[in-house]
Amino acid sequence: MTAASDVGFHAQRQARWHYGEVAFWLMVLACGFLFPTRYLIMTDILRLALFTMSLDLILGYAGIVSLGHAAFFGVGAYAAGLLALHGIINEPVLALIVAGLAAMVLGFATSFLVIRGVDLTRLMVTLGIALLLEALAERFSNITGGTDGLQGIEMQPIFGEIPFDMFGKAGFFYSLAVLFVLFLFARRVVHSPFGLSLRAIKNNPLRAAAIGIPVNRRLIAIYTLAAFYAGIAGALFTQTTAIASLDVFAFERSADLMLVLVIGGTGYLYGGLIGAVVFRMLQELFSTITPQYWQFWIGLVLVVIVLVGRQRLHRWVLYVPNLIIRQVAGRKAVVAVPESDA
Amino acid sequence: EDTVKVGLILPMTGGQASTGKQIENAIKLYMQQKGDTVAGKKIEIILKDDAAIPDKTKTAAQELIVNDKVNFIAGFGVTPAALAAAPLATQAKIPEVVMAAGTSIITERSPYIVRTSFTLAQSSTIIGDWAVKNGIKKVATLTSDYAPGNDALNFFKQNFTAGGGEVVEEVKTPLQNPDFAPFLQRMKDAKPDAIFVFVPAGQGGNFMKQYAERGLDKAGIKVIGPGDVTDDDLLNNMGDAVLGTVTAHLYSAAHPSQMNKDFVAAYKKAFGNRPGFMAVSGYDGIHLIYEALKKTNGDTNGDKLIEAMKGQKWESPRGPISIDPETRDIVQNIYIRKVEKVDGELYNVEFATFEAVKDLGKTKK
Amino acid sequence: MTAILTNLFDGVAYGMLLFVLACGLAVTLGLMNFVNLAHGAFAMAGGYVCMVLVNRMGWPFFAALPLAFVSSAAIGIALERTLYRHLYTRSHLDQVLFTIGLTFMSVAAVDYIQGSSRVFINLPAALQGQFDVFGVGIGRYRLMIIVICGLLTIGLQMVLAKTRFGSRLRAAVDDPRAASGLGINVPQVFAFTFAFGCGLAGLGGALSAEILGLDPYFPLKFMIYFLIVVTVGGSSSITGPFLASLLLGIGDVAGKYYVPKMGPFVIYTMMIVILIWRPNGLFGRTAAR
Amino acid sequence: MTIALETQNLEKTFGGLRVTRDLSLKIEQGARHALIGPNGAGKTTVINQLTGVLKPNSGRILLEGQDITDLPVHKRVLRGLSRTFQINQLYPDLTPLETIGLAVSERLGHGGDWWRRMGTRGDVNGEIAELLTRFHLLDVMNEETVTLPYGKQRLLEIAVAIAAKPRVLLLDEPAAGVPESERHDILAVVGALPRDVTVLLIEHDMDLVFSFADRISVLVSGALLTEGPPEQVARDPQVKAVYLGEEAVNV
Amino acid sequence: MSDLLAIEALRAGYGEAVVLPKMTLSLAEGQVLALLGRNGTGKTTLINSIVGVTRRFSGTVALAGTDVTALRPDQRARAGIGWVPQERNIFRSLTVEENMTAVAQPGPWTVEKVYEMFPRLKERRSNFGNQLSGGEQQMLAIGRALTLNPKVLLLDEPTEGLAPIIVEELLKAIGTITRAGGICSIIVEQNAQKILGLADRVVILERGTIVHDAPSAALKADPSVLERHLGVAGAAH
Ligand SMILES: Nc1ncnc2c1ncn2[C@@H]1O[C@H](COP(=O)(O)OP(=O)(O)OP(=O)(O)O)[C@@H](O)[C@H]1O
Ligand SMILES: Nc1ncnc2c1ncn2[C@@H]1O[C@H](COP(=O)(O)OP(=O)(O)OP(=O)(O)O)[C@@H](O)[C@H]1O
Ligand SMILES: [Mg+2]
Ligand SMILES: [Mg+2]
Repeated sequence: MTAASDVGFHAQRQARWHYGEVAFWLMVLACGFLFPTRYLIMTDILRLALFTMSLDLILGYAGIVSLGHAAFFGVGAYAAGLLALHGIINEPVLALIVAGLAAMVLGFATSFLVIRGVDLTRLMVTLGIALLLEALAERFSNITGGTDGLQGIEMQPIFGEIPFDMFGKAGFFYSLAVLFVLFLFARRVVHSPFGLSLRAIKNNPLRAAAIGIPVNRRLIAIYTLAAFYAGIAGALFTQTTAIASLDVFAFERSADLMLVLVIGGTGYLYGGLIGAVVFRMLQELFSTITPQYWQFWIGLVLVVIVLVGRQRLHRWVLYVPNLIIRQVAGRKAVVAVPESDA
Repeated sequence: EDTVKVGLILPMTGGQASTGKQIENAIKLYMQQKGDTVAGKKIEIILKDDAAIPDKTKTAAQELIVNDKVNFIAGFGVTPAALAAAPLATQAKIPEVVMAAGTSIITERSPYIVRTSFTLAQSSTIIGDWAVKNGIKKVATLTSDYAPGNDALNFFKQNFTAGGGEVVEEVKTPLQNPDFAPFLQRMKDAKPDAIFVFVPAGQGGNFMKQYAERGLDKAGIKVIGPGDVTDDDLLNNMGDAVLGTVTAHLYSAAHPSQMNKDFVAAYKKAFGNRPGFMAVSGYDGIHLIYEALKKTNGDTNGDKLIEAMKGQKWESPRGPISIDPETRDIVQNIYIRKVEKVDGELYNVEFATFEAVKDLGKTKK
Repeated sequence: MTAILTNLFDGVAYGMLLFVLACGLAVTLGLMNFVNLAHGAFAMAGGYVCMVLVNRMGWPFFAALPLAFVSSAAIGIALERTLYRHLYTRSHLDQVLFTIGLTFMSVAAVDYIQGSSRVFINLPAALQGQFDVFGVGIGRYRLMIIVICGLLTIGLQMVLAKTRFGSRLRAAVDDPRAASGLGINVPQVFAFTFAFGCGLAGLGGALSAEILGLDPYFPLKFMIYFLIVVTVGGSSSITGPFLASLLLGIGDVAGKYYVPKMGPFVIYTMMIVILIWRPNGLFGRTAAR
Repeated sequence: MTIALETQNLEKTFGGLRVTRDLSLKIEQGARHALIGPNGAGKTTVINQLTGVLKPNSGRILLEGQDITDLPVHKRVLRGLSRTFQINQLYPDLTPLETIGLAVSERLGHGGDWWRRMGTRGDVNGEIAELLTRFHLLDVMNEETVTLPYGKQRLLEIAVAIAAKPRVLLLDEPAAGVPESERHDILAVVGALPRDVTVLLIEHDMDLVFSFADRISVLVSGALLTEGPPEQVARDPQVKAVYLGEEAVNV
Repeated sequence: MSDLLAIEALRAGYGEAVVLPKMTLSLAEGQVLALLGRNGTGKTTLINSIVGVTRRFSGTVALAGTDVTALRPDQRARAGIGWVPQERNIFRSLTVEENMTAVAQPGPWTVEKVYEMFPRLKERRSNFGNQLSGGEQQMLAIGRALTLNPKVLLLDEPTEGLAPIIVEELLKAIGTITRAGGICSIIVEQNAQKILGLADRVVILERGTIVHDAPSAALKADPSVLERHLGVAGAAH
């Protein structure tokens, strides 16, 4: 039946790779070779992008707002730090996964608290959990090192082969690889029926349940997955900086995360990546110009972004690339930024 | 290469911003006074904000070393920040001049670390000794629950109880603590001779205000502690309740030397307020960098610079100080001061001096 | 016994302080459904205005308090007319982004103008110290806070429950288009409410300076507390946040007094437990908005 | 005849208000059953209890003989109980294709599938296509639901309910907001369902009710007033007094 | 000028879209106008344009001889326009009573009188807007418009979702109110048959333009017009 194949074609529309996406990733990879002196900040951006992607999974797709995502980041960070510090798992990739799983367990356990309630409640419950964890980490300073953080973490080479270097080259490519793999996985998930059902729940939980979607179970699943991602981001943080200190749990980290995601746009996975680049670059730019008052300018940019409207900004930003691609490939608008905010 | 670059990493934003500002100001002042060339080299300061978050410190330090090719890294508002940069100093073989952070272990983390600030052990042990000798038998302690607070508490207790004093109540307050009322009430109920207090810079004002509000001063309960609680930066704003507070510290804006008078006057003129102990640490920090360069004759080899710094001795606004050649930590006088009114303003007036105090945290180990 | 009473008094005073700081937010967030995270910035503005008037220009404290209200309200209305009003219909995330931006700007601006050191407001002697009632220490300043907050709560509750203004406001929030088509001057109602919320924040900032201290990071440091009060209280009335503040204040003070080790855990744990028990807050209205 | 859906002594109160009073309804399999009654009689509330959106205070609900009183909403759907809402409940940001695709996937048990992409299952695609065609939604299948005209949204609302292949379908004022000329189309679609599908209809448009239903229950203040075939209900003086009014109804 | 409501060459729509290209319509005191038309022909847009919540490109609206074109919607409402929106738009966080008192204006219609008309509402007076049944919401929307004590009553599909007996009473009441003096009404309706009895005049829209404007008696006599424009037989099924 032609209608059926038509339906199949259109149903897969969003799941297909666009040229723009391929170009995007090639560009990211190219950065690794173009700016060999900036590995650190680029690694920082990648970590932040991964972390933001985790928030996007719950906020952009399932509509769960969180101001305490740093909880999972922190657990991942400390888990990776402790594993390395005590030599429990020396191989970074394995340690990364274990740290992610640790965060995932916490995610699963706390998901039951989070799925109830309205947005504001969720914000505050998640925030409360992160703050409690921070307080706990401070209290159990014999394990966590208290305010001094974990001291003396030394990372072993990746796969026993590639050592972390001072310039952060290995760290960058390692982070990029992790980000890309997890991105592929997330991309697959969000385009599955499961991913679509999350969007349905975000749009209208009442109707979602009325077509047979087990709403709570889906929310728990995605929240747990997001916790895993955040844990991995945290573990990457520790592995690439050899630092784990209390501020991994800090409110500011969760709040920045929210800003990054909102700047980049929610619900299409690239928001985190774009937001991370924009946010960090702005921070870097302003704090170089004025180390004391850079917050003012960041604030101004945020205000302007909102007043001008993110959609319009995206359109402006994408105008040139689209124009070029259209000229070259003769296709219609290629890169588009869907907006779907909670 | 005729410039020497100093990467200055300070908390310029966030809760520790006033530390960063004081140090930056002091450095500016020093360079105005002494010129920006030394041993034929021009000194260039590159300031980075780390908001007292260690991973930012580390990234900033790494960028400074790798991209800006700095010859010194300096600043560091809090201990974790100083520690985060330590391995980089070792790897890059450049001096790390710590101008604020006060935990003992810091200088042990890298052979390239020198400190011009203080350690908490220095003033806490001294005030402990002083207290027992001056008729204070029962003390209640109120310290912020984080590493420096615990350091202060432990060093104080060690000397105080060794001298025969008794700690009757011990309260640790959360780091972010808006209201001291319940803790102070506990202090009051314990009826000690004095309260030993350590709270992070900035919260001293809150503490003293509420101390007075609750009438602990009238109940005859004194405040003693390391000087953070009566930091010159805020002291004048705290009201008369602080009068009589006795603290042990490295610096008072009322230190009666000519050099200090000039320093305070110049600082006030340039920035409109009094310098605190953070300012003087910064001032001495940059001085140390200048002196080291003088001694190496402009050679920027890290090992040579560190060698040159070891054993340096000079007169600072706070009094005579030196760098311990073994530990690279600061050796300085610790003064016992009492808050008094001088010309209508509140000052920590020094009345006893413990000379050339080393970091007791290390020497005892 | 006196210890319990003293703690109760301190707890009530602390709770009232939280309330006076947060009730402006309860108005903008709870009633207008606008996520104004810059609330603390308005509080800070009020605090600094009061500080400058009292410390630098020698105004009496009680004369400066109303001015703290007025100046924050004036800043509020200026921003509302120029910026905020474009954002009522935008998503909450946009509102968060915008108001965080404003907060950052205010922090840096105040740091630039006033420096980053903490400041306090000089109090008249009449407000300093404690007096004794049957052995219970009553702080004068805290007592004043309790009185002011009590009056404020009663006044607010009257306005919102007993006058038409309250229902017109909620109507305008529920459905601005229909409200305007049915004769409610929506922009005016919003502007007035917003300015009032900001004024309350300013007053709160001025009152809290004595206990919390004022520095440029005030808006960020205490943002969490404002939000806790409003969420726990439930965002559809003034009584909710009021009782939540009391509960949290008393709980916090008692927790810190009796089990100081648990200090930081008390308030967060209370919040989580309450929100799990009643996801819409203690006095939230049934269905989700 | 077997009973498809049954309530036993159902009770529901809001605060002090009894909205459902000791309600025992039996709906036979394959019936075209209408539930009518004055505004606020509690019809929507009954539907909400049947589907699990609201929990009854007491009483039982049986679906094809099995007790479903305590089942969550989605499980009832999977057992074959599906509904439409009085006010459209759709996904504003999703397209009709996605909306229906999701409903079909869930029913076929692929809803939790997180690896295989949408649109790669032939059986699902076929069914989506069939439904889109039947409800005249094929031409707008890629447009976001918010942008659709109301009539199309209403059709989508019903299509989603039917995508669940219900054995019992509950329709809450399906014709609300639909113009005169299209009302009968909607019921025609419903009427074309297989005979063994049971339909319970709530509607205030009496023309529609009487042309569709073969049995009518009248609910007043939460309790059953009367029940019977259309002609009998239409003549009932009590029903006229509380609900129908004086205007004659053509049966 | 005796027309209570006068619309002159009104061009209106949403955003860039023009829904009503050029609408001219006037209504005298005591008149009940039935507005018919298929889905999406612009009935609601016309009502909303009188209220002032659409985009006006050009043209004027006058109320009792005064030009209200430049007024904001809330000013128009206070000048005497009572609106029952198609979607009811009940204020969900207000109680039934507050829904009315929030917008009420002095005049003969008080909350008590509305309760007399819809006793059901009185029973639910302290329920919140989102705790009402569909029909109760409709009643409240009507009651709310009445407490505005309008000169022009605009009812967008007011009978939707109401029980037949209530519809009967409601329509009767609207007739009485309108003819009692000082006001005129426009009723949008899907079911022409329902209101032919009540309306004095019938206007049928098609693509935003009036295609038929005549006394209702004429339509009753000639059902073919309805058949032509609305696609349904005027006669009952
Ligand atoms: N959440 C609630 N709280 C209190 N009362 C409620 C709530 N929901 C509904 N009610 C009341 O319950 C009664 C029944 O409502 P329901 O929606 O079931 O009526 P209905 O029969 O569907 O009426 P309609 O034909 O007007 O849609 C109404 O009087 C309504 O006011
Ligand atoms: N908010 C809006 N923005 C853009 N176009 C709109 C909007 N509302 C309605 N329209 C369009 O305006 C046209 C007229 O719509 P309107 O709602 O006035 O029709 P109607 O006659 O009231 O229909 P119905 O019988 O469905 O109520 C339609 O084509 C509709 O799509
Ligand atoms: Mg109903
Ligand atoms: Mg309409």
